Amino acid sequence: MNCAAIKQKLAASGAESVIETEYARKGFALDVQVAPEHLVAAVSVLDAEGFFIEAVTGVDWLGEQAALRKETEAKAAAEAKVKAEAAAAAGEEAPAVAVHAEQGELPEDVLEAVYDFNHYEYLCRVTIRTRMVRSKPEVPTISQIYPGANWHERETHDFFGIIFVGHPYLVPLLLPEDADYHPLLKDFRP
Amino acid sequence: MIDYLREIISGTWSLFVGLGITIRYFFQPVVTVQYPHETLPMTPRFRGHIELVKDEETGEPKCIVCGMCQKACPSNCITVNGEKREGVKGKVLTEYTLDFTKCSLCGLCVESCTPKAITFSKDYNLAGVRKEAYIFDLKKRLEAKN
Amino acid sequence: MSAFAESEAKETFVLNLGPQHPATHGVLRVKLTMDGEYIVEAEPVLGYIHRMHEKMGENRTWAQFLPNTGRMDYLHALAFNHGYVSVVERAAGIEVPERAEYLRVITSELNRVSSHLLWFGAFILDLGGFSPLLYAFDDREHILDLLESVTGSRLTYCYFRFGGVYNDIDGDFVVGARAFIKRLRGRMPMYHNLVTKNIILMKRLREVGPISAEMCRKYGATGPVCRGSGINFDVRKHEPYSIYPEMDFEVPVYEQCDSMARYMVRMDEIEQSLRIVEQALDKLPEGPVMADKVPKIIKPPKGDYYHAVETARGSFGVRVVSDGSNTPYRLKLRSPTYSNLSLYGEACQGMLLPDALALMGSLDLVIPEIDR
Amino acid sequence: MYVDPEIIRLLAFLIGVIAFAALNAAYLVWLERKEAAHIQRRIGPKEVGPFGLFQPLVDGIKLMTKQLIVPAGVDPVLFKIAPILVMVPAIMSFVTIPFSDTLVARNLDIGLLAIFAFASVNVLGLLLGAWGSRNKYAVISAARVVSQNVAYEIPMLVTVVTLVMISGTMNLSKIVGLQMGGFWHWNIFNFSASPLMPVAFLIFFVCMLAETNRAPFDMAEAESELVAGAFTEYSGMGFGVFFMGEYANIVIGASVATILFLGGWDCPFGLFPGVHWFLIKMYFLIFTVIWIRWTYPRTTFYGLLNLSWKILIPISFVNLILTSAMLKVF
Repeated sequence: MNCAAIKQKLAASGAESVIETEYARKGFALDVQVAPEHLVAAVSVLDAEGFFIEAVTGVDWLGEQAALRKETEAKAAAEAKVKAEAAAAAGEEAPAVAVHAEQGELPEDVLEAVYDFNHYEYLCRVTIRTRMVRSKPEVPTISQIYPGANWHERETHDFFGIIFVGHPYLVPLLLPEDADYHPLLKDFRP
Repeated sequence: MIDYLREIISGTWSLFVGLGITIRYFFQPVVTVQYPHETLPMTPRFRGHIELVKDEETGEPKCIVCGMCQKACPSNCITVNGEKREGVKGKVLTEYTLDFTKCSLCGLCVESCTPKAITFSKDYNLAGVRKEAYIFDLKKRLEAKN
Repeated sequence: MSAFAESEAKETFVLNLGPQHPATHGVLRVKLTMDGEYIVEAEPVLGYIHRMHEKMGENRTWAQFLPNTGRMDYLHALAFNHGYVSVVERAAGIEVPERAEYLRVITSELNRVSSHLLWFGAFILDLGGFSPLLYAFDDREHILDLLESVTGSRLTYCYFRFGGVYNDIDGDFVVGARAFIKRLRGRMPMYHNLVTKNIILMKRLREVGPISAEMCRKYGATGPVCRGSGINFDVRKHEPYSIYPEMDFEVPVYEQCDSMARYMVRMDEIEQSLRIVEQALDKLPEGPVMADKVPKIIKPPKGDYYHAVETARGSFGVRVVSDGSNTPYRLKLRSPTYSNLSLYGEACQGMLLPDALALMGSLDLVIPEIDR
Repeated sequence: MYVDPEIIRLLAFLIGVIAFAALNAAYLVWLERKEAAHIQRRIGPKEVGPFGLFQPLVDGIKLMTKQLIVPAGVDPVLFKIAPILVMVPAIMSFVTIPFSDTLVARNLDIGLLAIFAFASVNVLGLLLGAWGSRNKYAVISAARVVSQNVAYEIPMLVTVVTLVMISGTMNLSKIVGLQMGGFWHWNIFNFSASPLMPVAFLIFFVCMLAETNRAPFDMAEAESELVAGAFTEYSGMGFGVFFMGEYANIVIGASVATILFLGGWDCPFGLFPGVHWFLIKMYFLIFTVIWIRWTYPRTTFYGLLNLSWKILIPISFVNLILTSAMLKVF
């Protein structure tokens, strides 16, 4: 069994994308993007292959969409500028390409849950990412597959407010029992 | 039955071996140091709280008020202030305070200091009853030392 | 039998073990539901010294987080240093001079020995034997002196830097380290005679606290806990980092799955660590201990990076997400004991209180590292 | 007014015995600390007086001046009576112990029986104290104490019965009297009665450790499991009296072992028998008790019950049968 075979199995389980990364550069071998509804299937594949769970965590991508839009706008503006310059150089009237900002509502920013798995026998660290919108951060729990995920999910819930649907005991673990804040969210202000 | 007896005998023997070891140590000299009465030498790299270094020629602090230590400090416990004075190149140090209540003695400030104007002291017997006693005015300390 | 079982299941009571209890070595609380002295259910309650290191990391520059790493696992601080600097070096593409890597391995292996010695003493203390603790402290003190002469501190080291180490060693350290290796090798038979072969200890640890290999996998247990269950997993061999591939050492693995197996793994690891230190001292190359081209302000390129190291308690992994700025965007610290402790609730079901405490001791808990 | 000199003698002895017990308790703490320290290559108490010799006095003053806290929810009567119930029987036992052929308060014909009768009350004290504390750790500890003592009195008494058969008396002075004249007359080396006598001594010694709740059988107090076990809720002199009771029990255990097996006040070489030999042997045994405590880890209580029922009781019965057979034959 090697990483390539795992990659195929994961792709077959409904993962959105499975990228083989450069281990020496990144520190993990497979970068898997999964929709929340396919998470359990992907994790079951790893469980069947004998992987152990290393960690579950989250990343808050607040402001990512705005940054992305800015980037595309900058790109579009740059392109337009290049075109205009080319046209000017050719002595033509600049084409009336108005660089207008997309006025549409920004898509909502996402929270990302990151699962790290590793194998005791061979080197293949698999990182599974699943994204959910910030207003409804729900992913299914994997604690029925890996009991060890129980605490990791509780911790992630503490820090990010991600709700692991079906988790048996989703109360704060590291934070006080009555904590209703999620400190690792980027818009958290103490 | 044989195993039973063997276990009893080997078990009892292991207990006597243990007693032999402890009684040997009983008669060996002690290894502890009676701290307030005697002390061990400090290692030269001991990281105490920081101290200003004075320039041997002028007797003034070597500090050039670049503020690197202040920026390097993870817990923001250093405050450096200086002013321009006529006839002197660069800035002159007017204030150097270390809030030792926050300091974690990591030494990043000493490393970041290009003119090597701060160093670690060897003070470790620090005790006090008030928090304010640990907001050190290092400039004053240096002057007091002179 | 059945009538007895029925009547006994009813009367249970809750025993709060901790947050202040002699056996929990810090502020861990375990809520035990007990039936007499049998444990029906155990629920560890964490977070009494939670300091949110991950948030602190997001508010500091990459270099400013360095002192924090030594304050998570205060017993094997250098390995945590190592994990963090390695991941940042990997992210920023910093080459480390060979001598610096040797120094990192030497110091962090010595630190591993000191951690195991302290664990040994504390574990026997949990089992009620007091003197081995102080014998172990006697040896450990020598390591602390050695490491203090290099790093300047005795416990919460902050010695590694991006691109090298903070200070070079001197001749005295080499001589001292060799003398210490000789000394500890001479002391190990004493430990085994006094403790390992003691019939009382054997009776308390053999076949007590079984943790199966499957359970280790499901809970993500690493380090001596999984090696005591017959799993040959050591990050130093599994995904070699630093100069470990050049070192000749073995990974002790025991198949018995009981507390004794975990005890033996750690005792054997002391010897293996001494071997590594010895070889590294022999091969120690000359050269700088700090890379030349380390930028003052580190800005790793965008992306996320992972690096795992083997600490005295298992695999410590750091995941950093960089957005290209001078502070980490996200810093995830995967501490080994957190996973190791999470299996405690299942492992000690149906055990007697003294055995459950022996099991807890054999997991080698360091609470600040669990709570982070 | 006529006063029976016997009463004055008894009163003097009583005061002497109480002083002896208290002094012993105080200085055994000092000995324990000093011995533990040197085993661990430390110095131990050294600041108060030469070699820290006044440390027990200072400790005593500290304990006495501390407030006696009776926590809310405890049974006040049981809570207060328990330390006394541990201390008094220990002192009572001293009455019948012969320190030399003349130094004995009351030479009872059933002295041995009296000592074991008093020793059993000690358990009751611990049990009541633990129960009265209304503390979960203490209650677990109480259960352990009882099961431990039930298990250990059997091999101990069987061993003692063996000795009574050999001596033919329960009078402690007479038992010692039969062993006079050098160490080859002592019961521990009495191979003509039974070849297992040294083993019997070991059994008696182990049972004595268990009876007095000393390590490695200190399950009742197991500080890494039960915090302080039965004493968790006690403070000040309540705790102090418990402690004195414990040490007094150790002194009695060592004395009885000396009398039964090591020939009491007899000199090993048949020269100058007297109270000094008794004290030397007794303190050597106490030294060993402390030495053992600082060497071994603690057993679990099921390990202890296994040891008792599977090893000590069978061997002590074998010894009993062997002795009776040998007595019958020879």
